[in-house]
Amino acid sequence: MNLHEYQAKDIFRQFGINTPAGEVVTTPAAAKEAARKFSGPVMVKAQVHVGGRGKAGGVKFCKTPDEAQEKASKILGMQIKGLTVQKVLIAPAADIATEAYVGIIVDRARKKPVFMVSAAGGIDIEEVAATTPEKIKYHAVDVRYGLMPFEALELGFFLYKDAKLARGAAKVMQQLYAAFMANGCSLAEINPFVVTPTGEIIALDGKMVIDDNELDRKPDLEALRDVESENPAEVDARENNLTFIKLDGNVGCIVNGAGLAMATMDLVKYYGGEPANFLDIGGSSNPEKVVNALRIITADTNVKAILFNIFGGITRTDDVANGIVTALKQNPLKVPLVIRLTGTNEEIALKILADHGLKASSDMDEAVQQAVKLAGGAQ
Amino acid sequence: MNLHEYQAKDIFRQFGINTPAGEVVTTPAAAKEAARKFSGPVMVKAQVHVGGRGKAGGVKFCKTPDEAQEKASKILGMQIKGLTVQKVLIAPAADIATEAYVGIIVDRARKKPVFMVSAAGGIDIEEVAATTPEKIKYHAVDVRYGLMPFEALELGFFLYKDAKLARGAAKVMQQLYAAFMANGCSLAEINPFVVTPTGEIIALDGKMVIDDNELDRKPDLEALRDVESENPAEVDARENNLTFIKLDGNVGCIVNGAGLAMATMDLVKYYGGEPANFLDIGGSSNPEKVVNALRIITADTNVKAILFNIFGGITRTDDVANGIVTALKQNPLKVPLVIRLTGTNEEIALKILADHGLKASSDMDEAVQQAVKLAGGAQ
Amino acid sequence: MSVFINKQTKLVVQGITGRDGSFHAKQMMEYGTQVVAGVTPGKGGQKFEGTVPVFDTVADAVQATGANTSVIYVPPPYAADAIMEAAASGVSLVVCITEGVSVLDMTKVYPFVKERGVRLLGPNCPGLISPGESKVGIIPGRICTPGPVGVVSRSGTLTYEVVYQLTRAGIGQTTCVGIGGDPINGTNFIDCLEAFEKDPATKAIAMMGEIGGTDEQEAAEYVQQHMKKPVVGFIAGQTAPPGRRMGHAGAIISGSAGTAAEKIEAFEKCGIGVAKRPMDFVELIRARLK
Amino acid sequence: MSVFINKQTKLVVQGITGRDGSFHAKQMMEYGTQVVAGVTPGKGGQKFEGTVPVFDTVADAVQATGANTSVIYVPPPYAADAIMEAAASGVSLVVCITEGVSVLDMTKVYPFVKERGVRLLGPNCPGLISPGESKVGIIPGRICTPGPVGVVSRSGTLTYEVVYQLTRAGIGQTTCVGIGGDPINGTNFIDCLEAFEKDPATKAIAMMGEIGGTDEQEAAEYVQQHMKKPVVGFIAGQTAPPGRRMGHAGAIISGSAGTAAEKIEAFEKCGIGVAKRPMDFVELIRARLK
Repeated sequence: MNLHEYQAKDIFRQFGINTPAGEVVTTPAAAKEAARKFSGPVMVKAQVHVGGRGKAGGVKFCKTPDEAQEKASKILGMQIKGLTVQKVLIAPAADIATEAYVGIIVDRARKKPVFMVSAAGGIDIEEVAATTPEKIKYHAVDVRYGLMPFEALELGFFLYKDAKLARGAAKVMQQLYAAFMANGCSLAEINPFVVTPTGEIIALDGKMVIDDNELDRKPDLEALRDVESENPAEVDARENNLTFIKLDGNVGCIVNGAGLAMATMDLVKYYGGEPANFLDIGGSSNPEKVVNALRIITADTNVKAILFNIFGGITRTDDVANGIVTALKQNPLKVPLVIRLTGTNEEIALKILADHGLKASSDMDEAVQQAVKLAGGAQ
Repeated sequence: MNLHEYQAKDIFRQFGINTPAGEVVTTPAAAKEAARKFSGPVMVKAQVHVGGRGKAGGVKFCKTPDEAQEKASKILGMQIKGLTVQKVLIAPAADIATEAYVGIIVDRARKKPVFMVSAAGGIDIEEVAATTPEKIKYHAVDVRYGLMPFEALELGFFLYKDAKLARGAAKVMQQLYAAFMANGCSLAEINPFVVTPTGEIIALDGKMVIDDNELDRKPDLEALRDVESENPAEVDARENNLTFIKLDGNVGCIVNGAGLAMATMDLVKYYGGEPANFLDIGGSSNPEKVVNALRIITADTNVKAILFNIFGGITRTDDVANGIVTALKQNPLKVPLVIRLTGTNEEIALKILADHGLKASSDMDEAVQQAVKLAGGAQ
Repeated sequence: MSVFINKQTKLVVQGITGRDGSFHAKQMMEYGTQVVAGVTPGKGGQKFEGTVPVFDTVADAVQATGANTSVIYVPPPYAADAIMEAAASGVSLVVCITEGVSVLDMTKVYPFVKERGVRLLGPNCPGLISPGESKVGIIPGRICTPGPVGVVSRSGTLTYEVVYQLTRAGIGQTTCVGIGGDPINGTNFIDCLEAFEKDPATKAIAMMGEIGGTDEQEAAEYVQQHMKKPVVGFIAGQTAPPGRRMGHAGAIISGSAGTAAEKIEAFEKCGIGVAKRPMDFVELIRARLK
Repeated sequence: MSVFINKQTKLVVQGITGRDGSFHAKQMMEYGTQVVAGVTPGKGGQKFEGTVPVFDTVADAVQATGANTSVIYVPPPYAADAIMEAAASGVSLVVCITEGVSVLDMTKVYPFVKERGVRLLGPNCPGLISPGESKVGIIPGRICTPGPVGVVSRSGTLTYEVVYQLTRAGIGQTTCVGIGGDPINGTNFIDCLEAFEKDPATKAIAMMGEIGGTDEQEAAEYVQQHMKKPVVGFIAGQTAPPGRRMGHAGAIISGSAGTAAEKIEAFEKCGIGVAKRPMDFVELIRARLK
C-alpha cells in the first residue's frame, strides 16, 4: 500500500526525523489559509500515488498566500497519470544547500532491506543509476543485528565529508530504518534529503510503501488507506479479496492463481487478442468471489468477451460453476462467455453449468482462441 | 548492581508482568498503615541484598495490621548475613495453587542469556538442580533473533500441561526477557512464579542484577542504587573507582589488576597469613586513588600490616609512590607498610620513596613474606 | 527416484486441526504420504482422524515420531514463527504453504533457516510431489504420474496446468516443486536445478518463471555452466503491466527490470528451450527425452 | 615464530587520537609494530605523529592501507560497535583493550565476529605480544624476550608478573596472549592452546587462570586429549570470597562452582603442571623445556 507524502512525513516525525510542518487541504481557499500560517513562501504539492508529479506540474513554489490559492486551484482536480488530485500538501519552502537521496527497499536477491544513498539527490534516482552508478552506495542490512552505528556512519560519510553532517545523516538513517521496520515497509525514501545553508538536515519529500501482508496486524496503517485516490474497480476488487489490475484490451479474464492468470493473458495476446485485465480469484474460492469478479469485469465497457480459466486444486470448480450461474441470474451478460474449467469436482461443475445451458472446455488453448475470436478476432 | 525485590517488581510491572502491588516502609507504624490499605493478610519482607532472608526470619505472614506492625518491628534493624535491614516491603498475601521458578542469566559458556525454568519453584533452585536436575529446563536465547514465540511457548508447556497457562507463562517469559534486555541485566528471576487457585499468574517475588557496565548509559538504573544497604567501605571504594571487598584477615592488600590482586592474596595465605581485603586500584592509577585506598584499608582495625604490590604497565609506579607519600603525610600509619613496586617509571618511584624514608622491594614473594611476618606471622 | 521427498519422508503437519491443514492432511494421507504427526498448541494428546498423534510443539512431535519434514498451514501472522519452530526442531525440510507472510518477517526467517542447514520451500507455495512416492503440500495428486521430468515453478496453478498437459501426453515426473512467488523464499530455481541434475531418474527439467526479480536469469546462467540435462523454460507475464509495488527503486537494486523479454532472452542465450505457450512444454520436453 | 601476530602484522588503531589510544599507539610503534593506520571519525585526512594516516572509518583505513589487524581503545559505550566495525572491514584479528563493555552487547558481538571468521581478543584484555616481532595492546615490551614459551592468561598484571619472572630467569616467549577476564570474550584458552600446539617455535605453555566459569576445566581436558607440548598452569583466587555477582544461578548454569580448588584438580587430573605461586612457573617451565 502506497502512503501519501504527508502520511509518510507524519511517520518520519514520529521517529524523530526533521521534516517541515505541513498542512493537507482539499480546497484552494484552505490552501491560502494554510499558506498564511507559514508566513513565507510555500510549496503546493499534489498528493497522488504516482511518480513524476513534479514534471506533470503537480508541485509549485508560491511566494504569497494568494499565489498558493491560485496554484492549488490548478492542481486540485488535475489528472496525473490517470489519477485525479484530490488533496494538496501546503508546506513551507526550504532553503537548499545540497540535495541527497536516501532510500531503503527490500531486495529479493539479497533477501534483506537495502539502503541506497547518493549525494546526487533531488532528481530521479533511476537517472543517477543509469548514468553515474558510482554515485550510489548500497548497503544491505542484516535484520538480526539491525543497522549498526558504524554502518550508519559509513553511509553518512559517503554523503558528506564534514563529520557533523555525516553524524547527522547517520542519525537520520537509523531513524528511517526504525520507521521502515516498525511499519512493515517494502520501501521508504527521502528525496531530496536536504542540507540547508545553515547546516540543518531536512527530509523535504518522503515516500513509504507498506507491505500489504502487514496490514492485517497493523490496523493503524490500514486506516491510512486513501481509497478515494485509487482506481474504484481495484478498490472494489481488494475489498472482495480479489487481485485486479485494469488493462486496455477487450478480453476479460477471470483466473485462479497469479501465474496462470498471467499465462492466460499472454496466451490471449499470443492469439492476437488483448486482455482487458488481470484478475486472480485466488486459492480457496467461493461462489461469492466469482459473482464479484463478474460484476467488476462487466463494468468495463471495453470488454467484448469474458474468459474463465480455472484449474481446480484447492479451488473447487463446482464453487466456480455455482458462482457463474448465480451471477448470470442476477445480471444476464451482454457479452459472450467462454469457460475453461478442470480439476477438483470437475464433473459436478460441468453438470451445474449444463443444467443452466452453459458449456465448458477442459482445454486452455482452445478456450483462449475462442474468447479472442468472440471478442472480435485478432486486433 | 543488585536491585531490591520492590525495585525489580516495579520494573516487572513496567513490562506488563502481573505482580502484587506493595509498599516499602522503614518504620513499624508505616507497616501497619500499609497493611491496613491492603485489607487482608499481608507479607512483611525484608529488603536486603542477600539470599536466604526467608530462612533467616526476614519474611513473615501477618493476618492483621497489628501483626504487621509487630513483625515489621522485629525485622527492621535485623542483621541478615552481616547486612542491616533498613526497609521492608508490605505486600498482600496471595493464594497459591502452584509455585514455579523462572530465571534468566547470562551464561559465559554459551555466551547467551539462558532461561532456567522449573515447575519446582518456591524453594532454592540450587536444591532442585542438585537433587532433581531433570526438573529444570534450560533455553539459551540467540539475542540476534530474541526470544521467539515458539520458544516461549515451549517453556510454557514445560511448566504447564494446560494450554491457557502455558500461553500465559509464555507471555511472561517474553516480558521478562524484554525487561532483562532493556535493563542490561545479568540476572532476572521470578521465584516463586505463582498460579493462584483461580488460574491467575503472579510474579510473587522478583530479583534483578544489573551489569555494572550498563550503569553509565542507564542513569535511571544507577539512581536505584541503595547505598545505605551496602557495606560503607565498599561504597566508598566504588565511588573512588576502586574495587574493594572486605575479608576477615589482617594483611591489608593494595594491588593493581584483579588477577594479580587475587594472586597476592593467595600468596599471603600461602605464607600463613590472612588477607584483610581484595583491593584493585585498576589500570590508569593516579596518586588520589592510592590516597583513597590507604584511607579505606586503614579504617579496618583488624589490619596489622599493609602490603602494596604494584606491577607498572599502564599504571605508572611514580604515581603510586606519590600517592603513598601524600597519604602518609595526611595520616601517618599506625601499622607497618611493605611496598613491592616494579615496572613503568620504577627508578623515579624508588627515588620518591627514598626521599621520604621509604624502601621498596622489586620481588613479590619477598614482599608478601615480610608483610605476613609484620602482621604477626603465620596464623 | 525423486528430489527432496520420497517414500521415506515422515511428515509433521503444523496447523493440522485448522480448516486448510485438516483438509490437506487427509489428501496427503490418501496419496500415501507418511503423515506421522500433527501440531496444534493446546491439542497435544489428541488424535487426528483417529490415527495421527497431535502435539503441542513441533519439538515434541519430532522427538516422539522421528518426523523429518514439516508442512505449514497456519495463518499468516504466525507462519514465520512456525517456520522457525520447525527449523529448530530438527527436521531437514520445511514446506510453508501459507500465503501472505510478511516480507520483513522473512528477512529474519531466511538466515535462521540457513544457519541450521534446513531447506525451506515457500512460503506462499503449493509444495511438492514425487508422483507415486509422497506429496507434501497441495498439488493435486491425480494430475501427476511417475516419469522422467523434473518440474520447478514459481506459481501454483500454472504448475498444475503444465504438469496436467505432460501427464495427459504420457510424460511423467520425478518431482514437481512449487518454490512460491513471494519476494523472499527459501528455495530458488538453482537449488532445484542442482537437485534435479544430481537425481539419476530425472532426464529433463521443465521450469516455469514469472516476471520480476532476477532468479530466472541466474538460473539460466547456472544451466549453461553446470548442467548436462536439458531444460525447457516458460515465463509468465509478457503482457503484465510494469509492477507497481516496488516501482523503479526495485529495478535499480536488482540491476534489472525483470521483464519477461529479458528473462526469455537469458533462457535463449543459455541454451534453454523456450515454451511460448504452456502447451508447448509437451513437444519440447518430448524432443529432449529422445 | 609466534601465534596470531608477527612482523607481517599491519595494524589499524581505533581511537588513535584519544588519550589511551595515542599513548599506546606510540608505544607500539616504538616496539616496532607496523602501525599503518588510525581511525577517529571526523579526523580523516590527518596524520598521527606526522606519519600514520588517520581515517574516518575502519573500512576506509583497511582499503587504503591493507591493515590486517585492529586494536581498539575507544570508550566502553562505543566499543561493541567498534569491534563489529573492525570485523566487518576485512581484518582477521581484532584486539579490544577497552574495559567495561556491556556483557549483553557482547552476546551480539560474539556471533557477529564468528560469522565472519574473525578472531577477537578481549574485550578488557591487555592484548598480545610476540617478543621481537610485534606488539598489539598494552603489555610492556621490556618485560618480554624472545624464546620458546607460549603464555596465555585471563588477567593483565598477573601476566606481566609471570612473564617478568620468566624473562629474568632467561626464559623467553614466542607470544604472550591476554585473553581478558570478562564473562564473554572472543578467544578462550583452548583457542590459544591450539595455536601454540601448532606453532613450531613454542616448546611449552604457561597458562594463568582465575576463579569463575569453566574455561580452565575445559582447557585442561583439551590439553589431555589434544596436546603433546607440556603445559604449566596457575589459578588465581584461592582465597577470594565466593563471587557475589552471579550468585548460585551462575553456578547451576555452568554445572560448576568455578572454585580454584576445582580448577586445580582439573589441571592435576589432566597432566598440567600446577604452579602454586607465580614464581613457581620458572622452575616448572625450565624442567619441561629440557
